[in-house]
Amino acid sequence: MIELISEKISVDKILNNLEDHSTGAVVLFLGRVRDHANGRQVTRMAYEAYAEMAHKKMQEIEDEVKKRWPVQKIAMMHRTGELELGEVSVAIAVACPHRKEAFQACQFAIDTLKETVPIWKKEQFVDGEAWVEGTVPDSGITQ
Amino acid sequence: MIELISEKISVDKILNNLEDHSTGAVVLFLGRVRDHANGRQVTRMAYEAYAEMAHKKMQEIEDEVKKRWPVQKIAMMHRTGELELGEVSVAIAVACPHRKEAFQACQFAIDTLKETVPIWKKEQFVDGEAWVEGTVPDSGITQ
Amino acid sequence: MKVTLRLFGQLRELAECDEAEIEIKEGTKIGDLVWLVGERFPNMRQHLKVVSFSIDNDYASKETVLNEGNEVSLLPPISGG
Amino acid sequence: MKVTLRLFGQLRELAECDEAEIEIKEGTKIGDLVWLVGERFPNMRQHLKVVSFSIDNDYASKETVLNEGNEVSLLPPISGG
Repeated sequence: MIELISEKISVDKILNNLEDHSTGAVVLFLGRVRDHANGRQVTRMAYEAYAEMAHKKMQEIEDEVKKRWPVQKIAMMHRTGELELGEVSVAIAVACPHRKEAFQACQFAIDTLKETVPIWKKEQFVDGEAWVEGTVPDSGITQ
Repeated sequence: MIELISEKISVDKILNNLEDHSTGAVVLFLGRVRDHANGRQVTRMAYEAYAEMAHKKMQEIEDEVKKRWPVQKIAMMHRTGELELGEVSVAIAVACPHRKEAFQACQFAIDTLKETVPIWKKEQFVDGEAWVEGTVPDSGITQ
Repeated sequence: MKVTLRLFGQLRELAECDEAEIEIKEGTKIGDLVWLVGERFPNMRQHLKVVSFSIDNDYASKETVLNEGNEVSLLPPISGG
Repeated sequence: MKVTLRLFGQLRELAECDEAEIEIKEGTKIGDLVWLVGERFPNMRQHLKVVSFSIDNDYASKETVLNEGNEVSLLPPISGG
């Protein structure tokens, strides 16, 4: 399951999607909007995605994860639009037979998402806003 | 939050407990009852805990995790009694400022739980049952 | 010939639009686009050094030769998650 | 003097009880308990080689000397999670 959505991310929906009797280990990562960045107080966060491409790159991450680890199920959701403090911006969950693989696969997925998936965020402060200094995409996974 | 409970583990409750505006990364591990073990079909799983001591050892894990990583919040729940296939037997969630620490802390917590917390499980098969061959506790964390 | 330029994030804000048509010569490479874009949107210039490119929803190298009708995206450094 | 023995998992099942009082001599160490337990519950003997011990809800070494009224647990290899 891969989704880019503007509504709140439902962890229940993700975990329902991962239901499976053959896998004993589930690892879920949630990224949330923090109230500070580089010593400055953040009040909200706005996310913008290049949707078609983001979807495609997330699909490539899913394919790569399944090639590298015995992942039976994976769910990746990223939210777009205006988020309040504490709200979940990204959720990635994997189900594996064993926990070690589940941790590795989930961490690889979020690390790679941050390196390859075209999404941008803008921090809102009490007195202004600023695009977050990003990473030049590592397109290695596709080439 | 540390709990040993006989009712279903609520992931919502765990995540509510981890709400916090200063931490951007949450990693959640769920252990679920699998339908097979050592090539044999499993139908259910029964968990038994030495409750007072299990609580104490889980508290020590929390303390150690907070000493080693900047974990703001941690929740650990283990279920006891009879579980159906796919049901969650253990859930551990941590909230950290950054994701790398969150993955490390969560993995350490579940690894240590499996090495030190006095809980036992018995697999139920179609035609019988057997206590799962366990680990001789590593009491290193306390000594 | 023409290609369609798509803009995101900070570049979209600076351009005050999310799409633009750009007239190019036969044989133009993606990497050369930054000069044309810099002429069209002067306030974007300082941000064009660290930009990545995509064609048809995937990353493309600077050496890729553009074709009529390509949809080319200019991607500022990403910050999802 | 007496200590209270608590049993868990497979040991509890084999003993068909989860607690038992054991009469010990002054100076008995936890490690010596396995012999007394093996006498009292012969069907447990083969499982006593890999057992761990606890006193007052924490792991205790085999060398720990028991005191009157101690609550001592025999813990088979653990398998939680």
